[in-house]
Amino acid sequence: MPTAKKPGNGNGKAPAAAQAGGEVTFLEAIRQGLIEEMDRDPSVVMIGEDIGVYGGAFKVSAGLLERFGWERIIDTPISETAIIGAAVGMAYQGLRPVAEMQFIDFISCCFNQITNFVAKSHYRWNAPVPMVIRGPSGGGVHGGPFHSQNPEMYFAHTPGLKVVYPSTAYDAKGLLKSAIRDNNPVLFFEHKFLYRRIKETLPAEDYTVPLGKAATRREGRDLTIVSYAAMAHSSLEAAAALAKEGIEAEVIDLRTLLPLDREAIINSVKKTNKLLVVHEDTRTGGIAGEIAAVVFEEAFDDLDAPVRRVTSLDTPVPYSPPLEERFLPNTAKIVEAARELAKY
Amino acid sequence: MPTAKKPGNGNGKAPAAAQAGGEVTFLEAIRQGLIEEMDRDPSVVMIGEDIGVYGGAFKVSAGLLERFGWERIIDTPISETAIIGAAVGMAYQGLRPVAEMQFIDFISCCFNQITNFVAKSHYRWNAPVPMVIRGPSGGGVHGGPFHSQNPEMYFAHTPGLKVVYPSTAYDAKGLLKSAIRDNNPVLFFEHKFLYRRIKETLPAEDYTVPLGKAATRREGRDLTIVSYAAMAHSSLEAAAALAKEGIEAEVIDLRTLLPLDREAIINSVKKTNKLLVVHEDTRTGGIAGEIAAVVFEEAFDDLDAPVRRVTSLDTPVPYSPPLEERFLPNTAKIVEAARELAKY
Amino acid sequence: WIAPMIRNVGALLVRGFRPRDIYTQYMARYTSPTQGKDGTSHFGDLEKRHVVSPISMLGDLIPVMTGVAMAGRYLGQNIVSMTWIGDGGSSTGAFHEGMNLAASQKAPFICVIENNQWAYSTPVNRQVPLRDLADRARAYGIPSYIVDGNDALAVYRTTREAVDRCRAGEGPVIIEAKTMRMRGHAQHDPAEYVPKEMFAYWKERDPLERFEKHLNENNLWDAKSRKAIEERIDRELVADLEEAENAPFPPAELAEQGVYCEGCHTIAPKWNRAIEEVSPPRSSAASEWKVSEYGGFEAKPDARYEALNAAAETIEVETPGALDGGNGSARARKSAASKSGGANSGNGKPSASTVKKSAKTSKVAAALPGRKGRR
Amino acid sequence: WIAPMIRNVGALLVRGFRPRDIYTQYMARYTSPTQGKDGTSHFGDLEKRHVVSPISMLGDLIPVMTGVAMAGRYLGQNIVSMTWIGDGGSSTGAFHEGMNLAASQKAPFICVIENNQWAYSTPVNRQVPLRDLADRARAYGIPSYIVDGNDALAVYRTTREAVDRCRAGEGPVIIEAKTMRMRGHAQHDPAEYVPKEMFAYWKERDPLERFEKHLNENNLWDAKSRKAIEERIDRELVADLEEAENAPFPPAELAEQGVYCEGCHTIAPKWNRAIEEVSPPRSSAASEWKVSEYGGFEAKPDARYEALNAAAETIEVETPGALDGGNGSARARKSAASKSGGANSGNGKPSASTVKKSAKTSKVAAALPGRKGRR
Ligand SMILES: Cc1ncc(C[n+]2csc(CCOP(=O)(O)OP(=O)(O)O)c2C)c(N)n1
Ligand SMILES: Cc1ncc(C[n+]2csc(CCOP(=O)(O)OP(=O)(O)O)c2C)c(N)n1
Ligand SMILES: [Mg+2]
Ligand SMILES: [Mg+2]
Repeated sequence: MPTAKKPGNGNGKAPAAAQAGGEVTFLEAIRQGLIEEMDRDPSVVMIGEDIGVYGGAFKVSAGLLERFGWERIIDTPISETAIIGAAVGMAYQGLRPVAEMQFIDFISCCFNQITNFVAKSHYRWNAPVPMVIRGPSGGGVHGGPFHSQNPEMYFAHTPGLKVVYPSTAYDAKGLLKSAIRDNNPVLFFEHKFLYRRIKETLPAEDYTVPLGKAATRREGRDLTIVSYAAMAHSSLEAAAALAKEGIEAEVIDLRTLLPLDREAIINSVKKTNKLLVVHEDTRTGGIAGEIAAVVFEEAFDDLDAPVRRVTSLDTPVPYSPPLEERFLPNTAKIVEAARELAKY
Repeated sequence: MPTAKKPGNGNGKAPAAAQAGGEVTFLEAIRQGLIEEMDRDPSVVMIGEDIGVYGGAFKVSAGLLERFGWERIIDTPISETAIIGAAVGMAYQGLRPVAEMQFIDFISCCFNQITNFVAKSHYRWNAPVPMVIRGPSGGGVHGGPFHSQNPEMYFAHTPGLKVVYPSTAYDAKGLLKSAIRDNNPVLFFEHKFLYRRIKETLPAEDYTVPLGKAATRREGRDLTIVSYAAMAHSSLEAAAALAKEGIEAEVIDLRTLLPLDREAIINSVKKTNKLLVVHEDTRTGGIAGEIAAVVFEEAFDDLDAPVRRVTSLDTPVPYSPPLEERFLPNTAKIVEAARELAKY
Repeated sequence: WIAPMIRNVGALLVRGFRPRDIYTQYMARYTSPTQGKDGTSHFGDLEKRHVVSPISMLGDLIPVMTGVAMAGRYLGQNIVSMTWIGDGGSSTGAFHEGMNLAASQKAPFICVIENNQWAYSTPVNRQVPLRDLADRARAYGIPSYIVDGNDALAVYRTTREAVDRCRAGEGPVIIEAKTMRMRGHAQHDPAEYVPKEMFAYWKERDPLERFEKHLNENNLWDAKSRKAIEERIDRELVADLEEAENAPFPPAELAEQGVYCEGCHTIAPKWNRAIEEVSPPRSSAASEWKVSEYGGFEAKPDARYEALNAAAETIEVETPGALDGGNGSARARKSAASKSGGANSGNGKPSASTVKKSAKTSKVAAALPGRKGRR
Repeated sequence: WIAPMIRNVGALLVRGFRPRDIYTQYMARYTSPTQGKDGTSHFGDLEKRHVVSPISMLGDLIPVMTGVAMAGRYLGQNIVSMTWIGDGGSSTGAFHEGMNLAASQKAPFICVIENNQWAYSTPVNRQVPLRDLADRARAYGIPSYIVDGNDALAVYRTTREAVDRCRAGEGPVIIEAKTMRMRGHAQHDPAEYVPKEMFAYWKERDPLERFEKHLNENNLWDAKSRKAIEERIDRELVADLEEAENAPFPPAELAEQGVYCEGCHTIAPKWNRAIEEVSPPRSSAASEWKVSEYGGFEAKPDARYEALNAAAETIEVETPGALDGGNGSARARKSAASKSGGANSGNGKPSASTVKKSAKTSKVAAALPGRKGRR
């Protein structure tokens, strides 16, 4: 019975075992997080398509099969509903499954399991579902309408879930660990534009980043820019450009969308009195609206200007580069909106 | 081969053929709309579970099988994804299918087909999808977590769809006709609490109500209450109560959530300078947020008070009456919020 | 581990829930298993009774119980998981994905298709052009049984056999139990769409009457013990109903609680296996595919597969305890030489049972098992 | 009507799309069929070519093309619809729901399972324990074919036969075409997970070489005409590629346009049937169920069903034009007495084809058709 050697590291890039810490990409930080949690806790298992021998479409789980074996790295048929369903069953048994969507766009295929079975389980009948659903999200890589989506609001609008969307390698690893250790179902979105584009030096020791807490990435007094994921980077770039014009923007990275860190937003708005929300998700029904409502509720009297938003267009994600560029927010669009807001 | 007589009108309530107009319930108005459109246009067909011989779980299609035959009233297996998929195929053939979800909660099972296949079709490759997806929605009838949902925001956040949620029998019929005649996919939510609880006298002649236009249900100068579906009724009740206290609330019924009638909202806010949004959908990520963002964008300077919202709790819909009552907005909660807002 | 659907309230009682649990659930009381948060049979007990709550969306439990089974194997528990689905529910995508995953995982999982001829108002022949819904199993290369769902003992034995197969590591099984929904879909539904003759046909096959007949004929009870049982049940029902009716509704504030688990649960899997075994070096980690044949068109089917496919013959086997004798308490589907299927049923060893006196012949056989699994 | 998936670019060419359409799509140009809004093979043409665009989510086209077929029947068009799915894609819920609906509707719909042994990095034997994915059909009571997917003529004939069945109103058909994905999942994938021997095995069965051999041996072309064809193709490819490379990208504003159809389309079905026929009194409206049997456990299978289930025997039939002769261009699955399946293939009438000279024996048969549909 002939067999084919496993490439393990497919394209020859990912090592078979993780080195904790060190200078790593966003992707490698996630991989480290998975390895460390699986090392720490045998109740952590992974389930998804092509995650074992192949190491995942983006090689996030490269080398994990060698390290953790068939029983813990579970390759499935192309069945997102079954992936989530089986993960629920494993979670009911006390395991902590991490389910991968090959691209987050396919999460639509298990929307029912997630929003009805998973999200409502604890509330309805007191059965916790400790699981993580993760996958590559977001645009900017010319992936077209079905490989670029940002489905976070579908889940941020679903009580019972937690929704995480990190922007740094440090956070990605620390939040993933918190997500795995959390007793609730956590959706963990990984912006694929960041996978190999950013690098950071991580601590060698175990650390976590708490769910539900935003991070202030830059202090400022003139206005607040709230963002997350890839747009946190564009917002920081915009803030740097604005600083040259004498506008000091405070940049807040939400990191977790549900539960939302209202306090961080409100505190900053109380300081700067102006708020710009930036998200890559489409405009209507995006998180900027929710934040606008929260600001009305808690900081209306502190506002010197209306809350503004820079978002993607209300369309599917177009494929062709000039179209996708028009579709997505970017640094220039943020600068322009912030400039106007500062002037208001 | 023995056969069973079709009850036709199941519980003996629905007549086999429609009388246009007359005094009818909300449910009967929808049924009339279906019959009239199917009479008018042979490209209109219905597809769903138990809609033929049984006439639908709520008897919305009672008698339609007798009138339109097997080929136009298509009973399917329990397969929501197949229902929507087949409807897309029929729409590609130039038909105008009306797909029924037995309860709207099951729309989660075809979320992928709707948000990815249906919604993006025209934008992606210029292929229109003239279809209607309709079903009984909403709570207040002690249906529990899976027979009470309001999933409208999942779809109002999906570019390419239209989302309609009527509150009167007149609108239900007129909007349904517009939806069927529209060249785009329309989600048509029918609040089941209203099905048999409200009655109106409808015109005998053919009429439509345009998509995308809100209705001012009551004029007022002190504040605006924006709502839709069952909550439009609670809002009107609240306005009547408030009037007794000398507070004149203007009540706007959105009718269509996507595209949103920004103009109607903004014009009213410019007049009353205060806005309360009421929805039965859960709070975080509900349409109140979107409206808050719109008001920031277009009427910030007109506001004398923060935009407020009265919504359901951020939980699944609980089953037990006292829990559901706490969960849902109601007239008293609206009155209280409006009173505070008026004082602001 | 079981996950009863709404029609399988009996299974809840077997697992130790009391009538009061069912009453209070339906009546939305604070003392119900879900404290009024959910209704109907939507409750369970992960800790002790190993009962998973269903949700309304049909089919969803199938991948979930597959996951329970996979985790059980992983934890070394040697459990079998089981759920039910209606004839109508077998058309859902979740059914397909769940069964397919179970098959590819060889999970110790049993899916009972309760074919009661109707899905709400839709007869089986309008749902799919199959006579036997057990044929759904053929899409997954797994064995299936067809059993007379109105023959309590046959159902028991068939299920017992399926459980044994699962425990032996042979992978998932579908059991089609043929029965009839004798009333409407629910209370509101007079079921006028069902031909009267069909009710009459099935009335003659009333499972209660048949089981009573069996008990009578085999002197397993007498008028006195019967009366004692019925009285005990009546007493319990009356008492529990009264208790439920007097039970309080939940306080409104409860609506706001419990969306998240915030430290209210300590989550710990029940290991029945050395933890070191689950990862390499003690667990297999050969990170390569075994591809034993290349899927070629003209490739010779291996002998085993040939044998299994050869012919759809029926063999008669001794299964003690079936109700109606040779008239067919469990119709054979396919039996050729399945190591455990045909053979096991063929050896006629009576499995442990409280009903020992009848030893009649019935047709019981397992269908076409899948090819050797990957493990 | 067809809906090619990403591997079926050839079908686009057959339907009249040009290489330039494919190039410009991949290169995201304004002149592409979707003006750069979508990429890859995600395009189509409802009006003239009757090609439906796929989306990335596997399986979704199956219910969609079922709907196309149902509408075609309703409109009196006498069309057949067809789409493809991979071995991996047959595990999706959408596949199941779509096939099941097609079966229950007896829709004139063909689903080709292109079994290329791999779904990305996952071999078939890890997706489902089936040797033949055609067995998926058994869950729906519909016929299936297995065909050597590397034998162009066999594929043609089998599909032709399936189309004829559909046209004759016999309901949907699954065709499993066995083949091999000879490279990685896409350009980025070196496919190191595929055993080398497996590539070698399939290299020997190269469909192009086999078809060329056939053309050579039957003198259907010669060196000169071959060269002419190849040169014409090369010229077209070069010209189209150049055209595509020089084509402009779309203007940015286009991104904002086209979410809704706002009067840009006039929607009118193509009726090929009197409109009065579709509603009563001229169409059937018997609002009652026909329940011909009651689903009882011991009910006698009807004769037709018996015959169909009887035995899985293989019959040899004359099918002109198959490539490899008796070595098996289409392996029989099940052939007993299907009115149109076995019989049709059995009558050996060569169907219209440009390849007339070879008349070899191959095994072609249709599998177990479903029971009589409801119409
Ligand atoms: C996904 C989904 N779609 C629709 C329904 C609505 N529904 C509830 S029960 C039912 C019929 C179920 O029939 P079957 O599966 O045969 O079970 P039975 O009621 O006969 O036991 C339907 C359509 C549902 N619960 N879930
Ligand atoms: C619903 C869904 N899940 C996951 C994917 C990601 N994906 C794209 S192609 C592919 C493998 C497909 O295998 P198969 O169906 O056998 O087709 P092949 O590529 O072999 O032609 C996967 C998993 C997808 N496109 N759709
Ligand atoms: Mg049933
Ligand atoms: Mg494949």
